[in-house]
Amino acid sequence: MDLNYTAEEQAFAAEVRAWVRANLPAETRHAVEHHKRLRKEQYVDWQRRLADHGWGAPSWPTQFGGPGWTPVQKHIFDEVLSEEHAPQPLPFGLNMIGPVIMAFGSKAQQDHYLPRILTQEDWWCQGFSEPGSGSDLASLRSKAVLDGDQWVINGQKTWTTLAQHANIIFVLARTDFQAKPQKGISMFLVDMALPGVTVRPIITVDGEHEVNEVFFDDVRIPKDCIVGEPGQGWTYAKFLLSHERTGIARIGRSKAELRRLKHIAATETVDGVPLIDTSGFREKVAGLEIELMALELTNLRMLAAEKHGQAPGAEANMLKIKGSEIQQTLTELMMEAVGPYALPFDPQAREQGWNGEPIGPDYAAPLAPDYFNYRKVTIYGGSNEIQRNILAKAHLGL
Amino acid sequence: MDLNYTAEEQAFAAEVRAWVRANLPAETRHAVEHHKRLRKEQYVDWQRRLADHGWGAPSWPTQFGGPGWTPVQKHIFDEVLSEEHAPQPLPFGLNMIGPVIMAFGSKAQQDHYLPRILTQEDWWCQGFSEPGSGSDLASLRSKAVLDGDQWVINGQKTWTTLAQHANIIFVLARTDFQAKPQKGISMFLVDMALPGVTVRPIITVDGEHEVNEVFFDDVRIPKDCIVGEPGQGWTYAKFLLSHERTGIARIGRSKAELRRLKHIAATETVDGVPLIDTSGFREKVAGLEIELMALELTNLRMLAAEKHGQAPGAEANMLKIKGSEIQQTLTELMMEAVGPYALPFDPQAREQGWNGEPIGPDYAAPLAPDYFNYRKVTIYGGSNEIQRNILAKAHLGL
Amino acid sequence: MDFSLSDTQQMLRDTAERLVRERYGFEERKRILAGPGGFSRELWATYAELGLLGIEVAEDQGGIGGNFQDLAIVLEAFGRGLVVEPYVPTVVLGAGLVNAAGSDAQKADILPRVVGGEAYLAFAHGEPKSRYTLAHVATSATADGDGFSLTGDKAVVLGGDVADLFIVSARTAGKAGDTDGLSLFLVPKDAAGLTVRGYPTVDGTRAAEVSLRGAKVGRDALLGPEGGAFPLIAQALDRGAAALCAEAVGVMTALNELTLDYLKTRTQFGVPIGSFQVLQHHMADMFIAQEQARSMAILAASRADSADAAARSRAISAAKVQVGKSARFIGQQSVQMHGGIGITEEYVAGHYFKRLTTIDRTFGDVDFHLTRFATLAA
Amino acid sequence: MDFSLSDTQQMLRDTAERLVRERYGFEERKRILAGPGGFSRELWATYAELGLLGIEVAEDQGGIGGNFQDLAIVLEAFGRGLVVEPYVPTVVLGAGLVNAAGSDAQKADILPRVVGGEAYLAFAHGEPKSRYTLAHVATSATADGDGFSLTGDKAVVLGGDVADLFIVSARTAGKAGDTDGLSLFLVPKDAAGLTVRGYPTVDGTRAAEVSLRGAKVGRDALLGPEGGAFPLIAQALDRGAAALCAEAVGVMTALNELTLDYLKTRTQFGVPIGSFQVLQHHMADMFIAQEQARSMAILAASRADSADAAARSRAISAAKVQVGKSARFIGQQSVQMHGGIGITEEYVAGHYFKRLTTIDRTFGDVDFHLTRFATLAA
Repeated sequence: MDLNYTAEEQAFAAEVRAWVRANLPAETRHAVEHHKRLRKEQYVDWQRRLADHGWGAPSWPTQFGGPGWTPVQKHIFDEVLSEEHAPQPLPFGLNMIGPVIMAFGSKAQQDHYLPRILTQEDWWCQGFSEPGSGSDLASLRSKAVLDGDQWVINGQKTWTTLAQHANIIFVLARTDFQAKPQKGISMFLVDMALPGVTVRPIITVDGEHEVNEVFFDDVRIPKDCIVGEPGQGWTYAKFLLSHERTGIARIGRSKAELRRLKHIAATETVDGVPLIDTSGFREKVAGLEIELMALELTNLRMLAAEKHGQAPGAEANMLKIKGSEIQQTLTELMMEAVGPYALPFDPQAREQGWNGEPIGPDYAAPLAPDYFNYRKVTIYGGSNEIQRNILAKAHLGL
Repeated sequence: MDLNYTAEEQAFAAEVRAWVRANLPAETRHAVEHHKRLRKEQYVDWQRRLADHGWGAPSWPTQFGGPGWTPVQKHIFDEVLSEEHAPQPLPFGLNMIGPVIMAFGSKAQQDHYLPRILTQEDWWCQGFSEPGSGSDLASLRSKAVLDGDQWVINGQKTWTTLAQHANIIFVLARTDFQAKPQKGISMFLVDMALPGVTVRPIITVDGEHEVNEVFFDDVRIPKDCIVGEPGQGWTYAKFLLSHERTGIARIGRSKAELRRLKHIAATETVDGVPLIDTSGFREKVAGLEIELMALELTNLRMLAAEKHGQAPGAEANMLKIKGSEIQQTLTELMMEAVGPYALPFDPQAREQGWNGEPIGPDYAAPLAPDYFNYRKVTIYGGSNEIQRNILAKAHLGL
Repeated sequence: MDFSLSDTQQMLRDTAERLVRERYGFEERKRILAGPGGFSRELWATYAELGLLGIEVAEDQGGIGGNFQDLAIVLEAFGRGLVVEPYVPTVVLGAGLVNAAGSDAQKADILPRVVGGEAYLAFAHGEPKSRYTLAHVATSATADGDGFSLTGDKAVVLGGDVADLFIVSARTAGKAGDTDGLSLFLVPKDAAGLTVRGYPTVDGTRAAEVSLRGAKVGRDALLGPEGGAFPLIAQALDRGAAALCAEAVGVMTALNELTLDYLKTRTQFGVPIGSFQVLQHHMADMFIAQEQARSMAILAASRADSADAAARSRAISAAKVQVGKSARFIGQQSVQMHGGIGITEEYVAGHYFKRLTTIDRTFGDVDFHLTRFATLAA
Repeated sequence: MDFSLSDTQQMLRDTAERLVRERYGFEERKRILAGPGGFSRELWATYAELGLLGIEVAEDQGGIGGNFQDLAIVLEAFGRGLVVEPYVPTVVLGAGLVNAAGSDAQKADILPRVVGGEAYLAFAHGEPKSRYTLAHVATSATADGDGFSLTGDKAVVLGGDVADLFIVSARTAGKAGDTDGLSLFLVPKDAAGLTVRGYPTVDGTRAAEVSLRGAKVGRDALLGPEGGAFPLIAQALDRGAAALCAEAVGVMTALNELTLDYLKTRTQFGVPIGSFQVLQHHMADMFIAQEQARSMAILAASRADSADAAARSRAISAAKVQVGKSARFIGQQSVQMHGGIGITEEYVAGHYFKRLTTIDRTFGDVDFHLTRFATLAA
């Protein structure tokens, strides 16, 4: 047992860090570090640079363009990129539909889509949730009917993250209305430029446009835009969601945010004393740091087990639960740290290149909005209540 | 709206305080204050003094010997007695079987038993729980069969508090085996001196003998020792449990214990600084004090509503939940306050009159055992999970 | 001991609740927020007509001569409606300070205008480095001719963007942190050397950064004793905190009702989500949190004008702690139980949540009041 | 990065787990506790035979030359069995200190006796007023002829009632609180002026108050450098904390298994209580708490003998905080889910709960370690 990185692992970390420092555009780094809005082309540019270097898809098999890293290397890569304020990778192509296409897609789909995911030539979004079915996906009502050589899709999706940037969406729709709820669902790959696809923004309480509704009105797609077999969409969706959880703990990012929190709390003062040196706040930060240390080690233990061929089980639910709670506590403490200056609402200040006079400290503007926004992380990807249900039932046998 | 006591209420408090100071035996007061074991005769003696003064049953109607106080007076009485370290009233006669006998008992039962409750001539205990039925009382298996002029009782009860002191027990037993589980239950009043009644101590994790098992082997009681109608025991039990909740928040006692906690924390030191002046501990005590303030006011609001004829509803469940949590936190902080001296186990030190050399500070010995023992308060009288079920279902309509 | 409402209180409650019900629907509120200044001058006039702007003002100055508990009744109703008009800055803080410290002339000048809805006030006290500390005032007031010259920066002044008249705390002696040497000044918005930068806050209400650069005021601008304003400041902020406690109880009650309704009507897996035991228990705890906060808000209101300043501050700090904890718990749990819809701008739950969060950050957060409570002797 | 067990560790785990399974049933443990001294000298001899008393001791002194992680493996298994023998006082603290600071003669004298099961050690360090503070030592060691005379009181000395040899911390210079001026002394139990008052602790293990009144020892009793023992003391207590973290993980795992089994078999209202969603979620959180604690206990063990004292203390404080929180949560929830049976002496759940509570109170509680963690730079 040895909890230190090996010399090889340390060398790998150094290599990644050096490369990121040389290749991450300064403007993008600054925007991520200071919680500014990223522009679409900054996401795409960064993903292309990674892909060109062979690092576009850390968790993919080498045959599809993955780098063939060990789980610990993947962890180091995530950690270093977060430390260096690289944009968080978008999961929709890389970690969601990509693995599904690899496992269940046709050879033609694999050849066409996978390289375009690597280079972000396609921007994917996810068409699962519907207004009536959040945690209960099996109750979805969108439908697809085969009409000659085409599927005709009708329905409405919601909470579609960054659909405003996407050109393609993977959609669950019901194709068999007689079968049991889970059995009659299929998965489709839909070009969003097609007639009948409409995207409507949903503005969240932080004032941001991050999620959308997507409407399908008689959208006609070629017959071969179905994934795998008709009626197997539920199986593919479960496969996809189990992959989505990988990395959902966002440990690297939380470590970077913890450093930011400490920096803010060292700058803010109470009666002239740095906030971080006042015992109440100091101990709250310390408590959070310990939880994060524990979660990182738990994650490393899971990765080690994976290396020995053990599939992730309860650990994935656990990482989602604790990881999301830690992310929320971070946003809460950041907001607390700035005291009354959490209150001014200054959405302009989140634009890159904005050079107006900030209201209060220059780091204050995003903090309360982030706190509001981050309530989502215990809701999406299977709410934490669902995660606990699964943990209790599947792992503990209750 | 006026949150101060009226002049009359203040005068009443002064009267109660003066009387208690004059009449509570010093030895008893000392024992209660210092968490010593009370002897049976000390309980009885104190109850007789109260009864002789007309204060034996604060919540009883005047016709049965109650003092006719307002709800606020009852609160003040409880508060002052706790402040003055009087023994906590035993609920089994006064607040449990007493009200049931008043409401459902025969005239003969009322004439015989109620005066004997007032003076503690009878020491009652409760025969509800069974090894297989804790929260689920309807599943109880004790049975009573009518044999001529006598009921013959067989079965086993558990968690019977202070049964070692009791001479009489009220018992739920099944009398109809065809009826639905709740319908076939009856309530009996059983002389514990009868052949076939056996009491076996249960020692709890604090090393104390407080609860017991009670066995009934062909115990024969006169036919008229049933309460009310056969088959109505379930109704009477629910009535009884709703009365038990009154005062279960133990606010007066918790306020007295909070003072004790502050005293201990002012005596203990960390690097020479009183523990109560160290910020971590000080804020924990403050947080608890605020919760207790809030609960006291909530209780007073409930009492005021009662005075205006509104029956206690959700408030009773709420008082039980918060009141028990506060009691537990108090024991937890007391144990924390003494640091390593929480660990020595010195049961002798809890005996009155013991004058050995204490291990560590003289207040330390009961603290960890009390912490262990007080885990019971979120379990008994309907566990806090059951209380939340009731609150959600009965009050919130879920 | 009496928790019943007086006739006046019953009337105020009915009035304010009806107003909120009839004039403050979610869509109506959205229109108000989108309008000029982000609040409704028309509704403000209605408040004036209904007597809501002069509850504590003496009858001879046009008010109804009530007390803080009467005010708290209105604030709870306003909380239910997420009312955005600058009631706390103008009525609770501004008029409250004039009432407490003003000369007869000052009262006669200002209070009738507040009662009539013609003047908006704001208390410019907090500063960029003061956080929640009361005496951390660096703004200076130096003697200048027969008056004073004020220089300094005031941070997150609630209602500051619309205020006609500021009550500015400044130092006539001593240094930041001293309780002695503080004075209050009445400064009109058009005073030379005073600059106001208004902005919305995260909950949709408004505030401002106020900068004073040699702003000149006469000696008659002094509100209360020179150098002895600390007790007035402390009381004003205690009253502000007590007011927000009452408002927060209204918000929590409305949010709990909304959430309970959602649990009963939203179905997943073929059943109402309120049939899941975990959500039932959370809802039970939210109800408890609400009632504990209500108890403490009642205490805070009853102590807001207590003569014993230490007892007042201790009770109000206790209340602000309880309200802050309850607000956070209820806000977070409600959003969680609603799922995605809970954090969208188009649904009211998120707005309750934001208002509760704002209240928790205003006039001292939980940590500040917990420490203050602990250090004030019982 | 490697979490796999070495062959030695695998063997130690198998050995210790089998021992616990076969020799430490609940009834067997009860008999051991009721016996003389409250532990089993027979089992101690077995530990010696199995090599468990010499894990860290060099092979030429009869040990197996292992490391702290090997020790942690055994402690986790001992936690599962609620083993009551004085393993931590003798092996982790006592032998650990001799190993770290002893002269060749001291090692050769003491370690083989420990390895062979012939000597029990105890570390007499804490004092009535020291709480958890490491340097708060008032016991004095004054030069006396060619040796020292020790006077002072030592509090809650784990394993003190049975110890043959005490390692006593005392001050050769300075005053309580100074890190300089501390020395360690080997004092046999029959030294004149040394009095031992043994007693059981709340979890069934044993401790003692140790009083020194001019207890005389020779210069050769000095363990480590005169006046420079603070780093040794700090390391010993860190090792003690790390050992308890490993043990606690064993206790928590066993208690969670017991509770899970109870949820599956206990029926109420005609169904297993484990079908209630609230209990399912609590159990899920208990499992998470256990795994988070396990991760940190592994970290603590891997850092226990780190050369970087600050990094070691920081990691071990972090672990003790996490273990303390997890232990409290799991202990309290397990008892709650068991209901009344959970707090009876005749059922094992309450004994796990008491052991977890004891561990949380030993070598620094959550508050102590949280503050220490926060003040040690990363």
